[in-house]
Amino acid sequence: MGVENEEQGFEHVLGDSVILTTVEQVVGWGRKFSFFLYPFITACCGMEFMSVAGPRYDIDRFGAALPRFSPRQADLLIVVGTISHKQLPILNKVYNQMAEPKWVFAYGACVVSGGMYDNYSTAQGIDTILPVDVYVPGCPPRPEMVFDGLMKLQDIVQNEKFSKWPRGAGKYTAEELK
Amino acid sequence: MDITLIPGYQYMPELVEMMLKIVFIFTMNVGVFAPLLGYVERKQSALMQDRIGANRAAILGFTIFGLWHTMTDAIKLIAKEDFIPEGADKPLHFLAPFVAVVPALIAFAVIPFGGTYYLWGHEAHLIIADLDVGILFIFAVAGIGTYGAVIAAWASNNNWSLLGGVRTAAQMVSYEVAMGLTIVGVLMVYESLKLTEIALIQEDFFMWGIFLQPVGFLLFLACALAENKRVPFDIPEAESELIAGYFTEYSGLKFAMFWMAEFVEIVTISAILTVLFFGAWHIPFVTHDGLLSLLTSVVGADIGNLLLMFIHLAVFWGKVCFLIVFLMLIRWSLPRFRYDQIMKLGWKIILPLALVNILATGVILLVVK
Amino acid sequence: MQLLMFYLIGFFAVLSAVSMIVVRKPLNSALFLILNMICLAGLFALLNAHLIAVLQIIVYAGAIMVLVLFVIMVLNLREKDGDITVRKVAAQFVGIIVVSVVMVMVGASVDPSAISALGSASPEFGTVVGVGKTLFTDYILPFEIVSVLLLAAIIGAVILSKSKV
Amino acid sequence: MAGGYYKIKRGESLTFWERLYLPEIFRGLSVTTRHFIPNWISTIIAYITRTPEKRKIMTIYYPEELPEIPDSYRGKPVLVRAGNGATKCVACGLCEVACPPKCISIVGGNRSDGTRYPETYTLDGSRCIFCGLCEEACPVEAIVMSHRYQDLCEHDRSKMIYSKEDLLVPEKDLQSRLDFIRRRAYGKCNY
Repeated sequence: MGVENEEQGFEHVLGDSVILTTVEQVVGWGRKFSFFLYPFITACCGMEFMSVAGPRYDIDRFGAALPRFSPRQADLLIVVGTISHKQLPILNKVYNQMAEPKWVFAYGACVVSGGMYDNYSTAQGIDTILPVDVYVPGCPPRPEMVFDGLMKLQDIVQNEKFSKWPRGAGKYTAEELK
Repeated sequence: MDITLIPGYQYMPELVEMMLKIVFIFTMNVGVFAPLLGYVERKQSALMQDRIGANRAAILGFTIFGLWHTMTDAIKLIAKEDFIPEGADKPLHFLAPFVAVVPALIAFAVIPFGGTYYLWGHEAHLIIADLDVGILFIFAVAGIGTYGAVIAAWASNNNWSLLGGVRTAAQMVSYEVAMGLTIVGVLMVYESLKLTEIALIQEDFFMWGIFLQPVGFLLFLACALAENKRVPFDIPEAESELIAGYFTEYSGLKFAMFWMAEFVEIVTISAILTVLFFGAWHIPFVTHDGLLSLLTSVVGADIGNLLLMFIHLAVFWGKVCFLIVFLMLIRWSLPRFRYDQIMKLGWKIILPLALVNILATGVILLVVK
Repeated sequence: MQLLMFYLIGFFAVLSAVSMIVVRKPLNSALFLILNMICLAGLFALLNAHLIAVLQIIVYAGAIMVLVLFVIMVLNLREKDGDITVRKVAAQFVGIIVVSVVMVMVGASVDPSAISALGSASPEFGTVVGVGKTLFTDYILPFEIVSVLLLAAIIGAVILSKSKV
Repeated sequence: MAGGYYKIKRGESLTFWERLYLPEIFRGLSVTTRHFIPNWISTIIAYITRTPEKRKIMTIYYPEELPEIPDSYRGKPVLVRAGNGATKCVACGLCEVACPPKCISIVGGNRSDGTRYPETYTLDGSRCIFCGLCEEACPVEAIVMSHRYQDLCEHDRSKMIYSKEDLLVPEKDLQSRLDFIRRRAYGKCNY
């Protein structure tokens, strides 16, 4: 909420700044077609992720093909597969290591809400610790559903204001997660 | 104002020519080939894997085969946060990408990309600096280029980076020796270090390096790929072992510069291969003078020379493009070597083979003469 | 123009040489040494000795310094913050005095007339042709002896590094 | 190309030519070239002649081209809206029990004529694993797996909890799936 108020203030000062809006649009256009993925794959959805990246569905068509295994160079954290509580600090660390701007993509029911695993060991959705941009349900999701999610994310990225960034670290520190 | 009053006016044509050539090479490398190679790498890998590749970005409904994705990548990388890790050596961290890019560009100074043309009384040589050490200069500059990776590795304050840097240093030292020896056979055949002279001899189709030195070509190709640090010799940035090797801690524009350095190196390697083994700017079975007299008889001497220059430029860059596609093919086909295999290949296979190649070339040359 | 280049490159050479000694971090020191080598190569190039300039870069800046960096990186020599002790200050003081004395002595011993009497080198000096001709005609015997020495060194290195079976 | 099978002979040890390594490299290159060149040419020809079906690449251009969905596909679970506009559900709670991730919760009630109906029927779309057990458990064919897979993604997780009104779909839209269930349930030999 605070961010939104600031945004209004920002806009108020600049008035109808056409230039800023145009720059935001251009940068948003550049960003939305050039996601470098960080695939954080822990479980069975990974198989379906391969199909998404493979020749039949080809995530490269959306410009999101280059998996960068260094979080510094990645834009989109794709969390694929069940995240247990043991995994949370690792996921949080990877998220914190990513350079701004960064987005999080929850892939599959386990990541979105814990899915089938409503138990003591599984995190009930990664949005308990990270800000998630797109939730894609399914166990695992159909590749088309992933592309739907990706296009929804592209719509957000296109219209983002610069004042949204930096997003900062995750909600909890490493000590709190342990 | 009389132009002759300007001090040093007699050097003006040379100066203008030099500036034009530098600008041309710079734009070819940084402006045309580096972005285009990003696209080619993407699209070619996609086609090789039966995919279609990037094609969604569009301006006014035109996707132009996904070429916009190059632009989106550039915009994204420029707008990305420039990250400097804690405990990093900040000046060196800043310096490293430049150290990686600049030598790759400088190496082009001694590569001829066209012959000599007489344009309106001015003699134009299409080479920036025709040094008599030629090919050695390229080796020297390639050696400097190593420091980009090493400095980046050290400055990042990261264990994976450091390992990548150590591997880079080891690989570069090993393969520079082998690379120097593989090229000796070529130099013996053409009896010159000057790349322009080597290129001029190859006007005759059967004097192309690929026919005279096939073994030398293969060995040099392997060494050049290793110097370039790409698959199958990408042990310094082995993703499954070292995250991203020496540029693990780089983001945004600096990371893009490492990328650009890699692409410029590919162009440089392709250009060297073209000059040494594929007849530089010469068209097979067509001599310079023959084509020139034909063009002169049609459009006159000056325009003819100009036309010939453009034809030769097109031929040269066409050959370079072909080799680039070939190098990309290798990059997307072959699996990565293990570290010990790379060292074994360098010291135990390529080096002895290069020595045998030198010996054989020497014997044949003695017999022929 | 040449003089200007000489002063520019010379300035950087001296600067990098001094920095190499002054800088505390071992890696930075090595990098300044590389810069110094490159500047030396530039000086050689100004003297029309292209081959020597290029060899300077290939052999020293390209190969040997990579090995030096390699060792620094493998040993992971990071900067260690030492306390400034009396002993260190005294050592620096003595060092400065010794260096200045040596410099004065060297400056006094150089005879300007001897330099002008040297004459200029042939235009072939330092080029590929010049060095090749000299090496393979006048100095063929030392050249061969050095090559045999290097061969012995290589074999020795192989034997030393070979693990015992 | 696609559809071809290669039979790979695996010897106990490498042959001389395989140990020589270089011929194998060229073989590897030739394999990728055999994919690269035909794909390249066919894509360009397909673009020029405007015949996308002729390109040899099997990639689906997703938002423009949609895949064919078989009847047996399990998409978003929906409630069937019967002819009278109400749900067929009798709030028996069998789907609630059968659901592996426990994403369905029903509060039942009685209509004035004494029949049972769900007052609320909540399905947590973020937990649903599209397994279809609710459909199999349902005795009155009230909940079926539709073929809908698009627009299930959300920016906000709270929007993914579907109420009864979100889930109700007219019966005629689900006819093919209902037929499939009946075939499967009553005539196992017929399909």
